[in-house]
Amino acid sequence: MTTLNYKRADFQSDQEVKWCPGCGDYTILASVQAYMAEMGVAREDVVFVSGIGCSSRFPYYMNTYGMHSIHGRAPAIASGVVTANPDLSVWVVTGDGDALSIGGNHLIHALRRNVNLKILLFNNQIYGLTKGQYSPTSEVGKTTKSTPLGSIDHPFNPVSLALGADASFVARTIDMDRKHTMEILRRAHEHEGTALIEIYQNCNVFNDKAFLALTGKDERVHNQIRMEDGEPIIFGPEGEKAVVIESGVARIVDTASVDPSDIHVHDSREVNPSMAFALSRISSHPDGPTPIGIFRDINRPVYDQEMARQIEAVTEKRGPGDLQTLIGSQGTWTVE
Amino acid sequence: MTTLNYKRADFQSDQEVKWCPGCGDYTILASVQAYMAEMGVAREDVVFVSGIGCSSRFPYYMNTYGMHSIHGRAPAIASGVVTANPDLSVWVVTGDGDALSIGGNHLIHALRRNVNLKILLFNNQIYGLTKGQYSPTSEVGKTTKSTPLGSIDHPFNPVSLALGADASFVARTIDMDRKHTMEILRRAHEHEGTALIEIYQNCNVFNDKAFLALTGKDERVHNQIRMEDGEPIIFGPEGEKAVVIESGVARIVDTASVDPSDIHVHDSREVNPSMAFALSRISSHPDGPTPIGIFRDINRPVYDQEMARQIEAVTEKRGPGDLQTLIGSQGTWTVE
Amino acid sequence: MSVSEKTVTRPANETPDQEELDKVIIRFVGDSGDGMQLAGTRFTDASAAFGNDLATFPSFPAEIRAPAGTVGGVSSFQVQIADFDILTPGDEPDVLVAMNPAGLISNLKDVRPNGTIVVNSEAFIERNLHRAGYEKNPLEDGSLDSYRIISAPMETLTKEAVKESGVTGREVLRSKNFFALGLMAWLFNRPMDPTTEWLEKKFSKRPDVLNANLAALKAGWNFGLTTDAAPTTYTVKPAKLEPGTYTNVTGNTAMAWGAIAAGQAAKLPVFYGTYPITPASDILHELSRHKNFGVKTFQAEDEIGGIGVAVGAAFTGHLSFTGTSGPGLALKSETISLALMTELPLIIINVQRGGPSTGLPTKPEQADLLFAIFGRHGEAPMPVLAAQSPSDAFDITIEAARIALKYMTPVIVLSDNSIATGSEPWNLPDVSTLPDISKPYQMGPNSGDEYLPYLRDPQTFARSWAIPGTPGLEHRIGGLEKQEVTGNVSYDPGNHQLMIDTRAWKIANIANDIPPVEIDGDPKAKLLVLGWGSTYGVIKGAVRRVQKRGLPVATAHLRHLNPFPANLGEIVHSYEKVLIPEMNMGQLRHLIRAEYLVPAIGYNKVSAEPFKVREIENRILELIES
Amino acid sequence: MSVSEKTVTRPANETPDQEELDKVIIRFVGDSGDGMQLAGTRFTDASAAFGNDLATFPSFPAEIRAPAGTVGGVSSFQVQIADFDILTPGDEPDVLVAMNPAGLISNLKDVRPNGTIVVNSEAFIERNLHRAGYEKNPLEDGSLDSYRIISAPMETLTKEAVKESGVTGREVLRSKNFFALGLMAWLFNRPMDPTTEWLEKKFSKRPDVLNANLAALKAGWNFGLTTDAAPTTYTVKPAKLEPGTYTNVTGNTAMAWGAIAAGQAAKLPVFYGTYPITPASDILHELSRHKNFGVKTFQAEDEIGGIGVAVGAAFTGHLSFTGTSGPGLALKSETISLALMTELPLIIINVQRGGPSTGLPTKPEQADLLFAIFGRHGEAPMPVLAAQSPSDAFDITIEAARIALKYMTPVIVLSDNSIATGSEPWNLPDVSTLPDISKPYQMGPNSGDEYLPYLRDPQTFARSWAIPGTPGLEHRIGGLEKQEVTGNVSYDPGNHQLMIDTRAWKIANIANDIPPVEIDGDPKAKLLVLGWGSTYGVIKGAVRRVQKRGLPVATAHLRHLNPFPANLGEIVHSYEKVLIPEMNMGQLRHLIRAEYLVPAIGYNKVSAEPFKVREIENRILELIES
Ligand SMILES: Cc1ncc(C[n+]2csc(CCOP(=O)(O)OP(=O)(O)O)c2C)c(N)n1
Ligand SMILES: Cc1ncc(C[n+]2csc(CCOP(=O)(O)OP(=O)(O)O)c2C)c(N)n1
Ligand code: SF4
Ligand code: SF4
Ligand SMILES: [Mg+2]
Ligand SMILES: [Mg+2]
Repeated sequence: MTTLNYKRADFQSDQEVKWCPGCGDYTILASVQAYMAEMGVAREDVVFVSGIGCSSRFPYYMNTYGMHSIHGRAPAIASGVVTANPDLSVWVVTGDGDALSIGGNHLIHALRRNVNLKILLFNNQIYGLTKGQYSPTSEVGKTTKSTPLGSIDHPFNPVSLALGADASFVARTIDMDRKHTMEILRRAHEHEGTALIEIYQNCNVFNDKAFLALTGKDERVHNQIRMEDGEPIIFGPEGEKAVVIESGVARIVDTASVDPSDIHVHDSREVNPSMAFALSRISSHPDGPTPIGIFRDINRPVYDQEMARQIEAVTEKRGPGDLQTLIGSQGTWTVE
Repeated sequence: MTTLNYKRADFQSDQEVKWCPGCGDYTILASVQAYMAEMGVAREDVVFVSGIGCSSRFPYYMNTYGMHSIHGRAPAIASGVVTANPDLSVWVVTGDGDALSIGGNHLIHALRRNVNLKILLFNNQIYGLTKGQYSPTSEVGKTTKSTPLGSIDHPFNPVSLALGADASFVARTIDMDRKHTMEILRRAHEHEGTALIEIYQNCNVFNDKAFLALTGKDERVHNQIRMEDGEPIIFGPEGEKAVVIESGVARIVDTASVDPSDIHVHDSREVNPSMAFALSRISSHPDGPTPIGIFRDINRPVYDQEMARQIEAVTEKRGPGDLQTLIGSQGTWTVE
Repeated sequence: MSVSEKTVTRPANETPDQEELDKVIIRFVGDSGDGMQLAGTRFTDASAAFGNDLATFPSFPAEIRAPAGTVGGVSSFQVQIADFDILTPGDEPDVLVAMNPAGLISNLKDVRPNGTIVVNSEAFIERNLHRAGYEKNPLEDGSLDSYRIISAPMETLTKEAVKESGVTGREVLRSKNFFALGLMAWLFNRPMDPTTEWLEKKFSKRPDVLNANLAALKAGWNFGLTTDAAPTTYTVKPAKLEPGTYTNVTGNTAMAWGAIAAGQAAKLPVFYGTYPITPASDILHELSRHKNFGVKTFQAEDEIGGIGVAVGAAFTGHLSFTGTSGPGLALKSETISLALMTELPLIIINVQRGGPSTGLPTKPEQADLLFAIFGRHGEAPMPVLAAQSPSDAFDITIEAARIALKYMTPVIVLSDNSIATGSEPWNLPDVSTLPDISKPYQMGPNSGDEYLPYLRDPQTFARSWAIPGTPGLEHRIGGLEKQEVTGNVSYDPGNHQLMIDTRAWKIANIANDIPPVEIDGDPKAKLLVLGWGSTYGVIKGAVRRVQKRGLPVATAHLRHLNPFPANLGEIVHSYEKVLIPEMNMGQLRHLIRAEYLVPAIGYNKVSAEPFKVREIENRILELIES
Repeated sequence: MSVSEKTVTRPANETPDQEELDKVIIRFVGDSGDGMQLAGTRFTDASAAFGNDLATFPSFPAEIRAPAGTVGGVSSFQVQIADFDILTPGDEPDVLVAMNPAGLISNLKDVRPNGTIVVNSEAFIERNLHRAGYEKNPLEDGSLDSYRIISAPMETLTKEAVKESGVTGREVLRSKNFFALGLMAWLFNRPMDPTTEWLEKKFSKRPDVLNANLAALKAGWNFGLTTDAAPTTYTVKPAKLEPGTYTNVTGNTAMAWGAIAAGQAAKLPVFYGTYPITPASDILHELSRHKNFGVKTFQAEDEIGGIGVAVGAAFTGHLSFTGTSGPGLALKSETISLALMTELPLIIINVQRGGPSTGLPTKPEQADLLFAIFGRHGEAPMPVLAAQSPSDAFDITIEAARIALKYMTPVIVLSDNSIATGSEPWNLPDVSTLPDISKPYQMGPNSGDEYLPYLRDPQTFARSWAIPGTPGLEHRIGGLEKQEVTGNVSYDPGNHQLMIDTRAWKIANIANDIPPVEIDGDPKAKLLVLGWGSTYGVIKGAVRRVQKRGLPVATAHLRHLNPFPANLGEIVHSYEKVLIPEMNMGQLRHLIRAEYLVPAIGYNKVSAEPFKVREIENRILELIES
């Protein structure tokens, strides 16, 4: 590969960006384009696949290969892309409805197989494109167009769900925090296998301020629990809160009330997902202290690579297939 | 309700049971029929809904209401049944392919919503009805008709997946153990909300002895980790093995090597699912020590009941709807 | 200024007075954020309250909010009001209200020659002109000379007007649409009360916004009055409609109400299982507001789940519906087939939109007809009905429920985006006269002391409906081929043929239980124009115009597409020519050709826009003359 | 005993010698566990090796293993062998090999008058008779008097024979089928070598099982020889087939090989994304065995995932397939539409089975034709092809790939259960003569220095195929309506109509690029029998019989169902009558009527069984005579 000398603009397509003014999607787009310039992958080797939703418009704005597919199917289509060519850098952009409602099955199967996909889940806790119905991440009691009396559906915790599906990489970030987003994108890219990144994204038209606890000037220092590998998990303006894990359950405590050595030291590389799962349960809704960062990042065999390897191995063993031999392989007779 | 005086035979339909001789499904059928006789629900209030697969033939053999539906859709259809009539006792019978492959999405959404369904997942780690392809619970490397070189798909751990989806009740039992099966059925019935029971089921034709470690005369005492509420988790012929949970991770240790108070005392009623999740990770494949019993059994609002309650509340508030008023509600004018 | 067919010759600068028109077509256009849908709806409701007949056609972009000022972001609302019974929102606007250059440039081509254009002059600034694609300012370069222009600095005037209301910042200019509405109300002598009342109700909790909107509305009216904006104002008298109480209703709302009404007519609780999709979502929204009718709405994880829960509810004795649009119908196909095999009553609503694939989600099209009829594997015939107008969506839904229950079958009902979002005045029925469409549950054995789930009614071939909870009738159904009578699984070859024939006969026989097609016009005319669905209004309008000229044309419109009404064959054979206009490439025509071997002629348009009356009129004339 | 058309009159008890037959139909029946498919396949392969022409029809229950001894659990395998070019597995067996009473009772009705019945006498015990539904033992009550019975205590004799082999317990009786096979080999003078060789290869790692089977095989032969089981044995001479190297192939295998061959012909890697479903799963099984051809198989989570990964692979430059059966096709509908809109090459294989819903999963039917053609929302035309025989499944797959690539479109290929699991001898092609069907990827800009994804080839209207990894051609596609040339999203009305027309034209134009329909028979005959799919053999057989009588009938068979070959209209108009036999309720007939306004006559059978030659022959005679 020649040295790649990209600028962010190299990843901007010629299409006008069509989200509502103020939408969190703009910031994420900027972060992704900026990261792509740094990623070190040739633009032609990058593919963005999306489903349907506001967020799923994303590929149109990336000057890479891309497909704006159909609702919920992006993880499957993208699995086909990267299985066909494991050298590509394949990214999925999806929404909370697209990924977790109609596309839930493809998502959990991609995670389990560990196909080399980077999945950006724009979670705005609402259906944007269809103008404001509740989604599988909307809180119970939410009043929306389809739930005028309040929703009775218990929401998913996307991180827990992904860990339950044995995801090898799961992280969470916030649209407004471009630096953190780019850092997570980098780690996801470096990870081999499926990476799920939940991005809290503000839909200012249908679900404004859903993430205020994490983005508000005053609120965020109280509620963002930053997880950094090798660091004890401490948060709050003066670090006055900490996370401990006791008999399997993660809890928030006053830092002062515990022995510093009891504070949980984060390790996203831990192979057993139980710790990551426990951390994911600290918050099932981002209206209070909520972990941000990488929950899990472990290595296990990658589906598309395994498939290529299997083909290579058997071809080495048996030699490349010969079609004439194949069609005669079940026994033949000759008529003269 | 009048006193119900059922015998097992009352739950046997007039249809000839058509599984392969020796199939684990027979035993499960017997356990379920026996439990139904004890359950204390009138037969006409019981509904069995299944998808497609060997296991999904189940409803034909139950002398209750039933639907043998289509592949993967039983959780959705059953959700409709019980939402329409929350007084029914609705059971889903499904296989590892039916529930976790094609039906994965309906399953996780039923679990999240906590619809009042009792889901019996017959996990034989294979596609039986279609004659032996690997399933989402088959082990990596498995040679089947569709994976002659061995499967490269990492399997689901169904219990972890269910916990990731916020299931309120998750248990595991074994086809051959009728007593345990019936006990779990009882607990599932008593539970309000979705109950997922994974039943290890031997397919003696396409995947014989997959659960030998748990069912073999010699093997089972070594490998069955029985979880009982309020009891420390100890197993092995002489109780020489125990389970501890350390910084979030459950591990098997020699009983003698730990302080008895460090041995994990099981509590399926713990609201935070992290402990249950940790236990589910002790074994992701039943070829060694594997937890059996109830992982989680907690209360949270039940979808179908909430729906009924919402209707009741609004009807109380606004009075029963009047159609003539409704169609005139957007403003009218009169032509004479 | 020219509205309707009349031409006004009165010189300018005289004190405006009122002229009477028989009809007028007005189109409001602007950015998605400009509130044009609202202005249009309010104008419509005021006209409805005034007693006009009317029809509307809203149109908006697929994006939530495309970039301001671009053609892609233009939202429009067209309404025709008349003093007689009209059928369509009209072909060419007499008046175009354009809030910005993008709205003007993209809509000008539709305006009738010498029409009126009302503009917000302050939007015609460099940046907006550029975004819209204008090189020069059309208000200044003479390119609009053949139109009558009413130009108002709406932003300044709105700002001024709302100063006292209490709104600030961005909210100030939000009232601009009410300024435009006020101006139009003046021009057409609309009553102000309905709008004022609506505003008072809507913004009872936001007095500042209420006051701002009222002030802007007033200012618009006053601007017309004080600036002599036009030489004359117009009135369109109330229409001589059938006596009755009317409301203005969209197809989606009418369908939701139809479902509720069907539940009452069947004495059954209503269940609606669905997944949101444009343009069907509003049916869900409307139904979920009426839980006090005992309606259960279930927003499922996807369309398959949506129909899955609906099948479960149907099995459990509910009057069960599922609703979607094209891509969702595709996903439901397999489960529809299950409902068919298990012979459960289920109504599948499909609000058609532009296809294929994601297509044009907010545009009308009639291209799912063959899919509705043939869109299942195996021999799987099913009734298919189609609404012909917004208010007919109410009736057709009840009719679908009647058939579903009486024949124990899933039924597909087709609507489309223009019915779903368009509106028309609806003469409200007296609901106490709704037909009884109930299908009693089976309560006991139907053969000695046995219950046989597939024993059929000898007339209708319908099976009985025994629901869970009924003692003694426990039974199992499923998707494998069923043995006749018992419903057990059967692999017997003869039984399969019997069941295939039975299911086919059951559906075909419905032809004898639906109204015959009615012909509007001379049964001996040369040409029959045959239609279905939302083209009803344009076809009827075109045929009327041609009939007025005394030319030999008749029309018939199908609401039952499968089976066809029993007399249809006779009818299509009795005309020299049959013309079938459709917003697809000839789907009904295909069916008519296959069924009756009649060389029907197609007139097809799949351009994301409904037909214009004139287009069909011209085609009719061509065919009559040739 | 009577086999073929000849009658044998030689008295019993004479030393048997050989009689020559031109053809014979044999059906093996028994419990699912009795190994009848294996016995049938071995008999077939030995006959193939011997040089007969042949055709097979396996049939098995939907249950993995229904309860032993019941009619529901009967598995059967029918083979016709002949010394001339035959086309079908035959109507009525000359010989029925029945391993148990259930097999006998359910198959006897098909056996030709005076046919031969070979039974395992030891299976005719009380319990089995009862399970099968016999009141008395048919071997004893005289009810079989009109047949020639060959009765052998197969269990005792098998046990005896395998004593030395080393197998024990349950495995002992497993060799019973080889006893039956040996007996049939004796009766029909089949060569033993092919079977012996097959066994040696198959059981190289289980010498005990190998020996047991060899011993049982031998014992069967010897039983015939030593007990004088029949007065004569028979030979069916090698057929005078086209010279060449032959193999016996099932449709599923041929289709898998066809996919591999298409990959080579297109110089592209092959991708198969699917989800198991009867009767299509064997295509997956076969393809997954040949990864050394670079074939990627992906067993997805469901059918939507299966086609999803295939669409992804097509975008990435693979020759991409997805395969399924009816219910799976229903689930794929939405994604097929995406492939159509993105104009990607993709081959969708649909192996039809009995419907609707789960239907009869192991039975043949042709009822998905209209679904294949119309089964998508919106105007979504697509090529539809159909294999006409097991070996044609190879060719049709390559043809589908050719069309998919050349026209950049998804293509549906229909097969059905009888093609998929049935077999016939196949004259192996020289693969070096396969056509070049390659579609080169786009490697650089196609308009100045720009790449325009929807710029079309002026001849085919196909767009170009630029795959990820190609520098400078980065572009985005999707399911929203595309702007012509650029492929950008477009909501423009005129553009939508243009794209609808373009997509329709692209597909319609393929009519000029496919072989014209060929007529077998007199172009001036009174009656044309028109068919498609797996009825090829029976129709041809029936027409030949009628032609032999000198009656005016011709036949044509369609492999291209959409678009139809260009000359089809002319052809169907040139006959007085057109008869269309189909294993559905008249789906091709519907299309022919709609397209050509020809009053084609249907002959329809949807009874989970293929047509018999005789049935079609009779219908032809009726129509010629009337
Ligand atoms: C098969 C199908 N069903 C439904 C829809 C309608 N639809 C489009 S996007 C969407 C949900 C969007 O929500 P989300 O995925 O959260 O994306 P957002 O718009 O919030 O970014 C729905 C229901 C569709 N396009 N296709
Ligand atoms: C839509 C659809 N796809 C595929 C199939 C074929 N099919 C039937 S059962 C089955 C899997 C069965 O496996 P599992 O659910 O594990 O049940 P088991 O037979 O092992 O009890 C499949 C793939 C089908 N019937 N319908
Ligand atoms: S609706 Fe919400 S998510 Fe969609 S573009 Fe607008 S602000 Fe963004
Ligand atoms: S195939 Fe396996 S799961 Fe199915 S009936 Fe037979 S033994 Fe049971
Ligand atoms: Mg969202
Ligand atoms: Mg299974």
